[in-house]
Amino acid sequence: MLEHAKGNPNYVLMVEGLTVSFDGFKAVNDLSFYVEPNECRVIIGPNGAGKTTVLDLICGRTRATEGSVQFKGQELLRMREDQIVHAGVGRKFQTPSVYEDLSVYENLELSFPKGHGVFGALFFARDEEVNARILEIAELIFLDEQLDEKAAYLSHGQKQWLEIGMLLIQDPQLLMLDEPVAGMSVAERKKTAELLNRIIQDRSVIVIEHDMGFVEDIATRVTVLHQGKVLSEGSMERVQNDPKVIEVYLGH
Amino acid sequence: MSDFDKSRKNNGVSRRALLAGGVALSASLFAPKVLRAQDYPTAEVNTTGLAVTDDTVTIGILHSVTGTMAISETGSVQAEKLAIEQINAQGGILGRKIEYIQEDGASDWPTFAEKAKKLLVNDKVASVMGCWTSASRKAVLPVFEQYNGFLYYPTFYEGLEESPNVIYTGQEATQQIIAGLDWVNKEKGAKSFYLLGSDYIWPRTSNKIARKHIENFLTDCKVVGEEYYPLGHTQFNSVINKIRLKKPDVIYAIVVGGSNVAFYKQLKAAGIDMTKESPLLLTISVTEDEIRGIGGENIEGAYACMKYFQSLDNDNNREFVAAFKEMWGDDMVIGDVTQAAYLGPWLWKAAVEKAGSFDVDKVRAASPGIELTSAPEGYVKVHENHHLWSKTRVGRAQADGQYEVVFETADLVEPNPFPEGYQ
Amino acid sequence: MQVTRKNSLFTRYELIGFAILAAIIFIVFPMIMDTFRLNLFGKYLTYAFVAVGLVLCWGAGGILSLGQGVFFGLGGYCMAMFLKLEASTPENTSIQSTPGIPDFMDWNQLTALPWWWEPFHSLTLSLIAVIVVPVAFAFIIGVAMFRRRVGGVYFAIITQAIAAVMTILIIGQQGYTGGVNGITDLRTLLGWDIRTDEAKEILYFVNGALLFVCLGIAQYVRKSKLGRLLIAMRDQEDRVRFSGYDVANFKIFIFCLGAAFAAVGGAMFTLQVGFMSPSFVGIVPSIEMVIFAAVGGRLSILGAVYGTLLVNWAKTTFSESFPELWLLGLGALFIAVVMAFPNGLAGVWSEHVMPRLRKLGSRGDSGTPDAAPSTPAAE
Amino acid sequence: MFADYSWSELTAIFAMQGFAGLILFSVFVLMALGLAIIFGQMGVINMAHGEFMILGAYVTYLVSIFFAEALPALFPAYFFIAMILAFIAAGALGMFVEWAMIRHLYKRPLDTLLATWGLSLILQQVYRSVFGAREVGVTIPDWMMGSLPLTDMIEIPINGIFVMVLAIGISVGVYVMMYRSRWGQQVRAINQNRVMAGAVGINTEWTDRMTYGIGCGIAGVAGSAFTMIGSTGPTAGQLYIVDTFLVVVFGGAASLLGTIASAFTISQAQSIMEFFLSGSMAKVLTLLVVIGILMLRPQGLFALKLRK
Repeated sequence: MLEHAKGNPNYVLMVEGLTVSFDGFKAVNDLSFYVEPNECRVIIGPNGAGKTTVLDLICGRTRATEGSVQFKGQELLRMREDQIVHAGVGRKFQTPSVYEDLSVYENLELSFPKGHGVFGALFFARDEEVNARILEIAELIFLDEQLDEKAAYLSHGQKQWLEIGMLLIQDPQLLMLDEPVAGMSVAERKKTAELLNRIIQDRSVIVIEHDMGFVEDIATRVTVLHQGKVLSEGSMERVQNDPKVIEVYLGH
Repeated sequence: MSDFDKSRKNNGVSRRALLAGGVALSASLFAPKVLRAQDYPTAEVNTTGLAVTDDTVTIGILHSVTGTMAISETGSVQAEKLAIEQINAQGGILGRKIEYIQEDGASDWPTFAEKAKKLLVNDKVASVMGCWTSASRKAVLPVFEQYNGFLYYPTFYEGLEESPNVIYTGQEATQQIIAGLDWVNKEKGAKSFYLLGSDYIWPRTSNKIARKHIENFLTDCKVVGEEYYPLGHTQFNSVINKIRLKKPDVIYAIVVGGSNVAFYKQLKAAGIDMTKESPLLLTISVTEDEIRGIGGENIEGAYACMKYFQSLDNDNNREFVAAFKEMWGDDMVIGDVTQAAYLGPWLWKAAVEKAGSFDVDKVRAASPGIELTSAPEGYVKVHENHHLWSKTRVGRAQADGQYEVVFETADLVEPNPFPEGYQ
Repeated sequence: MQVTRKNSLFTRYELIGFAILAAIIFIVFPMIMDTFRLNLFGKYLTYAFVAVGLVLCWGAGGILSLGQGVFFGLGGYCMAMFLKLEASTPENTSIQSTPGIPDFMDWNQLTALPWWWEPFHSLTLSLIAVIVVPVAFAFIIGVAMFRRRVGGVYFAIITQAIAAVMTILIIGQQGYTGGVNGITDLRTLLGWDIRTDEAKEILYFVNGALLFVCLGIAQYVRKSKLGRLLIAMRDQEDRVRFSGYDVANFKIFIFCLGAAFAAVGGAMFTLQVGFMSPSFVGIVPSIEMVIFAAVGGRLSILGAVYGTLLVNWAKTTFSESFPELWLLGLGALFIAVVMAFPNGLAGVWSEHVMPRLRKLGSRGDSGTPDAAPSTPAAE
Repeated sequence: MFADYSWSELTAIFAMQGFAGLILFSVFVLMALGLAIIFGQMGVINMAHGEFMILGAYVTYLVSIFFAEALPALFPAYFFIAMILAFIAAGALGMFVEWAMIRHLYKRPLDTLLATWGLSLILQQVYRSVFGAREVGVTIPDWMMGSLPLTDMIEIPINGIFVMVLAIGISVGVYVMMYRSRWGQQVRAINQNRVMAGAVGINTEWTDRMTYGIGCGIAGVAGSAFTMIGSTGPTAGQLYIVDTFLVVVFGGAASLLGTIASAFTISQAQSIMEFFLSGSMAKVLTLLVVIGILMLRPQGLFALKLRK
């Protein structure tokens, strides 16, 4: 049913037979999908379809019951969260998770991929390289004017950007974003779409989103989840015209 | 310890001599000759800068008023204050009224050390009445030795100590233990013993002495079990089962504090009726004070072995009990330690007057041989090892919370803090 | 826009704060106090080590340990074992059945020194043990708990239970530990009599100096990236984890550091007070140490020192005159600090006193670059 | 280890030890139930739990004195009235404390720990000022202090049976309340989502106060029952606190069944070990095993696996 051959080494991410059950309830059930380099994959589906759980499984936040998640040939299911990050997978949460007591600059600094061990962190120095990279990212996420502000004082949309920036500074090969434009104004959404399109240039992205206009702006391919399973997959156009999808999701 | 005679030889006081002295002196109880301060100029009686003026002398009282030990130590504080008041009413010591500074050890050993140091260094007290637990005494001991203070310590304790700076007015372990074991063996025919205690040094050392005595000095007697529970333990059903299984003649119990209450209540509830004396319960840790928490009905029939019971029938004691109740209230009960604490100020007074000086070195030198005929427990005498010669008594607990004295040693028992053959 | 952001160890205000505290400890106290009081304050300052460690673990890292007394005690016991062996020469202990071993062992029928006491004949090994033993213990607890993501309330309760077990164990094994009495009657350190007044004064200054070393380390840690990570972890643990950090390692580290501070405090306690006993290991002292940190301000390392001094001074003073009021007062203090002043003295200072001082200051001298960063308390 | 005993003695040992374990189990259940409700359902750590128990004990003491003086004829039955009054007194104090203190701290569980510790110090001093530093002796009606001899080896203490029946009764009562009543539904709803619960019309404030009050009230009943087996003094409450917390945490905080299972496991382990080891070592080993298991399984014995 899937047009992709298994084991194709060109895939960045191969999810196969992924299953997780919570006390018997299978939130994700025998799920398989594949992500190509430089692809922006959008996952949509009604509430409770298991979208966020899929991301949790990939990044190690929830442990899978069965299945396999291969990222560039590495099996992620056997790795710790921080190892998965170091392998090149970044994850943004549904509600913006930034360190509110720290400044924007410090938020980005903590995400800089150096000094991640205890003693590395203890003797970490802010050198020119770090500084330059932070400024670069800050500009990318439209926050170069707010560097010294405490993250707590940012607007909701700005926090979302900041969190994306905190991922970008690590330069991940696979970026997973859970509802990146939730709570944003129209103008902010436009800017975010622009940002994402720029990001996709050199990496793959998985996005969970409800806003169809936004999905259309960014998606390379769309996967529709329903009750923990793939309902449909393909281009936006194809998915939109799939009667099954219309029935469970778009029709509502 | 160079200036301190460590010899512990029996100085052989015969019973008859003691009785004679006791009768003669008790007639003059509370009415000795009054000494006048001007006969003892301050410069002469106080050459080491103690808190002595022309008409006062200051001593320290150091007990726990707060914390877990406050329960036990309150009686000691009351007894010491009573003794001080009585001494002052008689004209004080060397014509000087006793004033006291009371400090709270707060049931915390370093606090005891801190306060002891304050009393000696800042307040320059001439002597200290204080401490209750061994741990607090061990904590203050180096302080007293370093600053040459003089402590009167009231509690029955494990022995293994004789400091030149302490007078131990309670019994050390052998005094308290051996007579009681001999008595149950001879009078009650007890052959097997189950030793039980709270888990710290006094019960462990006491049981060690008890075990040695049972195994080496009593014929055909044996220890069938020995067991310790953490301080504050409240569940004794397991050990009660073990006791039931081993069927000892005697349960030898040295449980302390809140555990006491739990132990006796559970013992009674488990159907071990102590009034039937099968097994018989012998304790060295339950005074009249403790019975108030346990409830007389729960411990009725148990035997306790110590040197003093409130019910002792003699003139000294009747006066003491009356005075204590007058000062602190009719509902007061007086236990062994309370009485021993009461002796402290009197022993010190006697030693100071014998020495004619408040200087600690002179008081120390004068202390051995000091006799007190006015003691509620009867005649006592200070041994060279700084402990007291005293009688040991066995009492049987009554439902009203008092002990009925059923036995007392014929002679004073010699204190022996380092008992050979028992270590 | 600033291009580089200096990450200096001290802001100007922090430097002034450190200087004031140093002046109080090294100049004011020795000037106004006699040896007895000074020794007493030296004892209080040993608790400040624990409080500073708690600020790092609890205030910065969100890890509330109710078992810091265990580490304080272990450090103290290691020191006490050395001193006790030194005091137990065959000559001093000739009265015992086995001369040359500590007195409490003799009372418990031990006839030879247990093998694990042997290293404590050496001062070097003992000093190493003072740090290593508690830290190793903290490490084991930390690995077991943080690797399994035990945190918050559960961690607090389990550490509390560990404190309880430790107390029962020390008291129960009295032949090896001195039991409830502890290890007492310590006299000399390499022949130097620690009971004399000069020795007490010297120890006070050594203690103060060590406290400042610990404060310095604490300040460095807080200002390092690790310090910011701790705050980040406290607020958004998942975000830190998914930024590629092994969160458990950082918690283990800070917990071990807190344990090391406590252990140094314990060792200095033994030296200054002259004995060590299980009454510092249990639950009650461990919780009291938390309140020292809370009163000072759980986020401020300097506040922790002031809090410790204040509470202990109050305890000594009030318990002398109003023993009954004292417990009520201490209880009320716990509640007040939690409900009304969650940031303690340091919070009161930075929220109420500092702004006013700044207002006064800014009339004359407006806009110094350092004025913007907050005091340590506010971070 | 078994060689010293005959077969019939061994049977008796296991019967008696099993029963001792059951008594200990009931004691643990009584101690822990109140805490399990407060901690498990509200996330509040009540360090003053022991002091609420002692309040119940003091109430029992006062009632016993009143009956002994005023109504000696009814003395054998006073205990039941004492338990009801203990529940009311501890419950009322609990509700007051919730109103004055706890409700401001729901978002800071660690702070409730410190604040309630402060409360426990205050209560201890109040007890000391009112009742004196010494333990008070609570006179228990004679019929409750006896025992029923089964065989010549085995005797069953009546107060043990009483504690057991009480533990079962209260457990059933709590179960019915939490899982079969509308009120229990509300409590659990609040536990899961406070804001939503408020939005659908549950009076969260009042429910919290009642929950806290009932938890404390059960502690009071436990304290009242413990006058039969333990001491009643200002600081006696602290003896229970570590055991109580461990039972609750070991069981898995949110689960009532877990609390009971954990009380059973810990009490049986301790009681068996006490028989073969010395009391102190048995205690240390029990605590260590519990801590060890908690390190391996921090969520406790019974915990729901939830989607985060």
